[in-house]
Amino acid sequence: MPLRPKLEARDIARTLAATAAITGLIATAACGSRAGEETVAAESCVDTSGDTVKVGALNSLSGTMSISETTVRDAIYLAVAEINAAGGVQGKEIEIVAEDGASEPTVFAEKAEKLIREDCVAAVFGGWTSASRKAMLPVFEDNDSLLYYPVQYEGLEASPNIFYTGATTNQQIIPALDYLAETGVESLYLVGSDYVFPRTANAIINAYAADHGIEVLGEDYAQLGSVEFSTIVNQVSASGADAVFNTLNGDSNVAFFREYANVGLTPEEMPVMSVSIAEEEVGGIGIENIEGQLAAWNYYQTVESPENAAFVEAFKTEYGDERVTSDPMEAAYNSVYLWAATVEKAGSFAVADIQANADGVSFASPEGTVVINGDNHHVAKTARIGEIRSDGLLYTVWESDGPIEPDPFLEGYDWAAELTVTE
Amino acid sequence: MKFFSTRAGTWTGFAAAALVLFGLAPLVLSGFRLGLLAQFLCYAIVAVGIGLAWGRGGMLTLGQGVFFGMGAYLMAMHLKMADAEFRGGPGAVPDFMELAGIRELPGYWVPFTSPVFTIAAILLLPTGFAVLLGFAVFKRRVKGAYFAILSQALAGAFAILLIGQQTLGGFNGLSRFRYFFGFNLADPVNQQMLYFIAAGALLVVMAVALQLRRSRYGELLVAVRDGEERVRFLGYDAANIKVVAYAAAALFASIAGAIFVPVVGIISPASIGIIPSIMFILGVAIGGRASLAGPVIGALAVAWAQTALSEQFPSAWTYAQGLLFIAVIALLPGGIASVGALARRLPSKPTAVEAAA
Amino acid sequence: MSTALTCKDIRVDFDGFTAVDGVDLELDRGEVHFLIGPNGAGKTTLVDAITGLAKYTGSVVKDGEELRGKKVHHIARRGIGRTFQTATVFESLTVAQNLDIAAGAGRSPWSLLRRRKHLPENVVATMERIGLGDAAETPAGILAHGQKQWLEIGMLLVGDADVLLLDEPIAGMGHDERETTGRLLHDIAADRAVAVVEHDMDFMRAFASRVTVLHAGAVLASGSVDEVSGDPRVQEVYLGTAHEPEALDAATA
Amino acid sequence: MDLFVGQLFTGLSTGSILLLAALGLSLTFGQMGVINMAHGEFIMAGCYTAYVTQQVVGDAGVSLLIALPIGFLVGGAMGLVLESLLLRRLYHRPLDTLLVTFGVGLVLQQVARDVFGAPAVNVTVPEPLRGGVDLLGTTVPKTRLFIMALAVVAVAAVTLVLRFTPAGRRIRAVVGNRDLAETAGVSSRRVDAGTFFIGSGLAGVAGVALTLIGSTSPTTGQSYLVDAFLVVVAGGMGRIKGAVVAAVALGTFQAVFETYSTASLAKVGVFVVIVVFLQLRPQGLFTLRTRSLA
Repeated sequence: MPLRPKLEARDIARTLAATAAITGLIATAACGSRAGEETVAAESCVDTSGDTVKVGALNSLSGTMSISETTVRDAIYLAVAEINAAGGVQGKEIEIVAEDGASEPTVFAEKAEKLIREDCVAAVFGGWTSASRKAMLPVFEDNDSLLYYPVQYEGLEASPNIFYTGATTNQQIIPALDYLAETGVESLYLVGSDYVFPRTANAIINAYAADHGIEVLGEDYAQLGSVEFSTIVNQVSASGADAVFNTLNGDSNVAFFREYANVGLTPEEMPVMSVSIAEEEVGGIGIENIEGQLAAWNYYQTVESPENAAFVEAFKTEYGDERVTSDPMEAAYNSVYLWAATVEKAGSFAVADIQANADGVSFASPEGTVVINGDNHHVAKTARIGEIRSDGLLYTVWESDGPIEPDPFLEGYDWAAELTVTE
Repeated sequence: MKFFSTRAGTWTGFAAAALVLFGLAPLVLSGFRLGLLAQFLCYAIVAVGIGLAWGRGGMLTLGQGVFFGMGAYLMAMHLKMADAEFRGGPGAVPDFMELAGIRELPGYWVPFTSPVFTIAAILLLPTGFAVLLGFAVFKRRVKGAYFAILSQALAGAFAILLIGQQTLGGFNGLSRFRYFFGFNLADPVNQQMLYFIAAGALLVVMAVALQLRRSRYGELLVAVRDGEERVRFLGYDAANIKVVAYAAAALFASIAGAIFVPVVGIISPASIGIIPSIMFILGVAIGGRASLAGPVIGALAVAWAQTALSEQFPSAWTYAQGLLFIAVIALLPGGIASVGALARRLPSKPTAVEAAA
Repeated sequence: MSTALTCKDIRVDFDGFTAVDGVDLELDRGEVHFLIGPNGAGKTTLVDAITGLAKYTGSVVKDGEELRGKKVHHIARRGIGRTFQTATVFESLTVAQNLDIAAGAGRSPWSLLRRRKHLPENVVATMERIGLGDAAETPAGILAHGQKQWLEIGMLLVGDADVLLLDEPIAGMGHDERETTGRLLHDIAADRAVAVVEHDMDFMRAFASRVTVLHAGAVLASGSVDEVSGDPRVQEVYLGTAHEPEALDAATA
Repeated sequence: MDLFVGQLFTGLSTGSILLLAALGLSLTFGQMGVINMAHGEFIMAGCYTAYVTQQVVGDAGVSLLIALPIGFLVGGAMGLVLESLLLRRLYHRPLDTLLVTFGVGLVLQQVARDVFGAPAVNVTVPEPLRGGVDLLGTTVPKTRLFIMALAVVAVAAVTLVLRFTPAGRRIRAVVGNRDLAETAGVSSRRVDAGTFFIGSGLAGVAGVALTLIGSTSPTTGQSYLVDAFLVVVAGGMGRIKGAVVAAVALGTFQAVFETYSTASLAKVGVFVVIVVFLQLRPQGLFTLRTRSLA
């Protein structure tokens, strides 16, 4: 049936042209500020006139990271409930707006923006992977809001809009290396998942090793989520290193430690120092595969202090006796208290006031006293080396002399000069 | 339904879409919601391409994340270079490289200082890659399930490859973009401009897809879908026909990725691997793979439902996703677009009785 | 009449099983040439070989050009068209679209990317010729079985094929349809070579210009209908073997 | 040198794991054309079967032996349900089975998450399988020897069943020519169900065995799925022989490549090798030559 095809083709060409024209017109008419011009950050919509104040909890409740991040969510809720029970912040009750980061950086960015611009929260608590934090960082800077990030990470970052309440490298990696050096380790094998934290950590380890006369015999990366470790373990075993430094993440640890134990490697002849295995992960790996191995954190459930006893008891009462507490949970718990203490000190919920008053704010936390560093927004923390024992818990075998000042860019370490660049 | 396939109907459809996208949406949506819609529109652009390749051409491309990612990373590299140049002058290294201890700009980054080169790369590189891969695969008559699984493995391999590239931000990907071709991205006015670009791109891509569908080529593509060998026996090289649709889908995905980057502010391997690639398919399946508007509507609906539902019921959303896949594909293979048609010919008869040989 | 296609010593091997074992065949323009034989005789495989689907040794020459080793679509472009046992038309496209596609293998990319202006004349004419003149806008999927077979033949005609290899073109047709098809075959064979793979003996007797009988991959007999049906070896193959019920049924139908 | 022998062994061992995961797929995908993306979740179900059995029985060794047949039944039963409720109506739409079963996989993962919790659970390795054996100067974990042996047994069992049992003959008949088999009185519907039962049951067995070396969590199955599909694609439709060769070849390739490069690049390398390989043999290593149009 002959239609009018020539017209059809032209029609579509016309549609194209029209669309392009409309787009071009509107786009140019709507052009805002150009590079170099200052933009005014969107006006904050935080409303503190009522008797409640809203904060955001942004953790992955679905996807691969939900395993870890739901525990952080629990800790945030516990802290908020405790503070509310004690009268709130500035006399106002804290109200949580919860969001799911879905283990995807883009979702974190999207939800962060929603929390700030739609829900008008005073601060947001959450994030886990560095990718999620990097995705949220511009959102918090552009909208001039606050994020409290509770997980140890690879350092080399300091944003005025983020408070980092987990360890940076000089509060975890370097103490772990110091400990290994002290115990006479002269050669290391590095095993990690293939992403930013292990690569940065291993860069630091290599620099440290070069300076301290430790030989690095090998450096292997497994794809994230990989469960095939026979090659890597063969190479570790063949290297005859004094110790292994493990920056693997998630399920890979299970496969790695099973293989490690099965080829007959023991903590006595070749200990593994891990920086991503906490109380939560030990169960899945199987205690028989990991007993006697080492971990480096700032907090263990077994830390002996009245604050920790209270924290563990409150947590178990709330969430069940079989649950354990771990470092990131404790850091998240601390982050809520640190925010509340800063607000009290500043007498205001405004971002600028919190930034101005943050320096020196402290909290008697389960791990010991933590203090905010006003320059880099990190927190002074005590470093601890733990040994995994038969009950599945970690026990401190070494700890630093009091809290270590955070140094995210490792400016205080000469051997790290080649590594770091400050902005 | 019939109306929209007439000339007037096409005009009406496009005009209505333009009115909603350019008029209504900016009026009723807040800046944040508009940004979100811009992000969804990017998914819809990918969906148009999948509709063409899968719905019309029968090629189940489970690896569109690869082309989406290419476009996104190419754009992201330019934005990072522009930032670096603005802060540190020519030859400066992007901020994330400085932090990772990379002092020398890797050679392959240098050309991305040029906006013209970047745009050309976004349009040509993924398309060219799709053509090469398409020839390699289709000429050898790898098709159906084999093609689907290969394209899926490609998405997996691509994500793994990117995670290992420290000079592309590794697992964290690239983020913190300040300027978009000289415009400050923090400015709400410019964010709205990005939305208009996304909306315009969607309409253009749909118009191109419409022309492809209505042309003789479009009929030929359907013929290849329904009887690839038959088409060969009529004297056509079926591989060439498939490559065109595959390359067009790749191009659309690349454009979507390039717009996605300034809109969302981050691109990382997490957005382009196996799972995100399959999720692109979900919207297309729900909307109706073989229609033009179906994939767009489906992609928007799925993205919206994910955002809305996952807030309240994160685990319920996973169930809903799974059940949607099952229900739509098994019970309503034509998607939402087929509901009307289905109702009309409900008392359907078997077409022809197959006679015994 | 001129010879359109010459096959010499065609041999097809499937993993050690020889499906076609040294067949010689000539197809002449102006003839409706029937290929018959029991199941597994290698009829369809021979057609597969000629059209480039199955690998073979030997030679197939059309108008002086060797076709062995060429790709399927190149062979088709040289004027060799085929149909399949089960009619394969593009079910979701209309009759007109089916024919238009079949007519357009040589179209430039540019004309492919534009919309069809009007149906080419040969498409319209062919539609009439195969009795589907009223069905231009009907989706091919809802045609009756016989109509699909005609459409398939029509698709070869508009594609300017001058060697037509038809695999069981009357399967599933009623009596009247068979008659129509038979006349159509003779009509189109006027200036083309037509080869028909068929089981139906009545149909063969009524319309064959020449018959070649295949058995176990080799040519058993070749000639006119009378010559072939008088051949004792052919009778043995058809009557002396029990595993060929359809042929018997068909012969007595 | 030790490392080299170790890597050769690793190749075999990785290959046997791939094979265990892919064997069931080779049946369902290869022989029936169904692309079962939930196969990974069936493997996961096998893992949790091992876990639950161990919780109930206590003794790790006994529970492993019991869990293997139970895993087969659990996987098989899930496959049977999937086949009869959903796939039966989709056999002529292979690409749609892929998407439907992907949805099923999503649901099963979330069910596992809701029932067992998101963190990985521990399945204890039985005492006799702990540690390693010294073999040609390298230490070989006993768990891996066990898995290799199990892979051999599984392949042998499948081959024997297909070759010598009436049910197996029926399966091969339907695969060879569905219509002809039907006219010969074989109920292809029941054969399909049976094939799916066996294929999915093998996934369950694989899951039980894989708890010895890997983690048991809701996402466990996904880590094996794509590799398993590649094995089937490279091996050729419906060829057990092809799956065996492809699994060992891919395993060895990956292990060797990984020694001289990184694990991530090895994955990419595997993909490149398969695309190049399909250029040479588009239908995989071993093919059933047919003259059908498909």
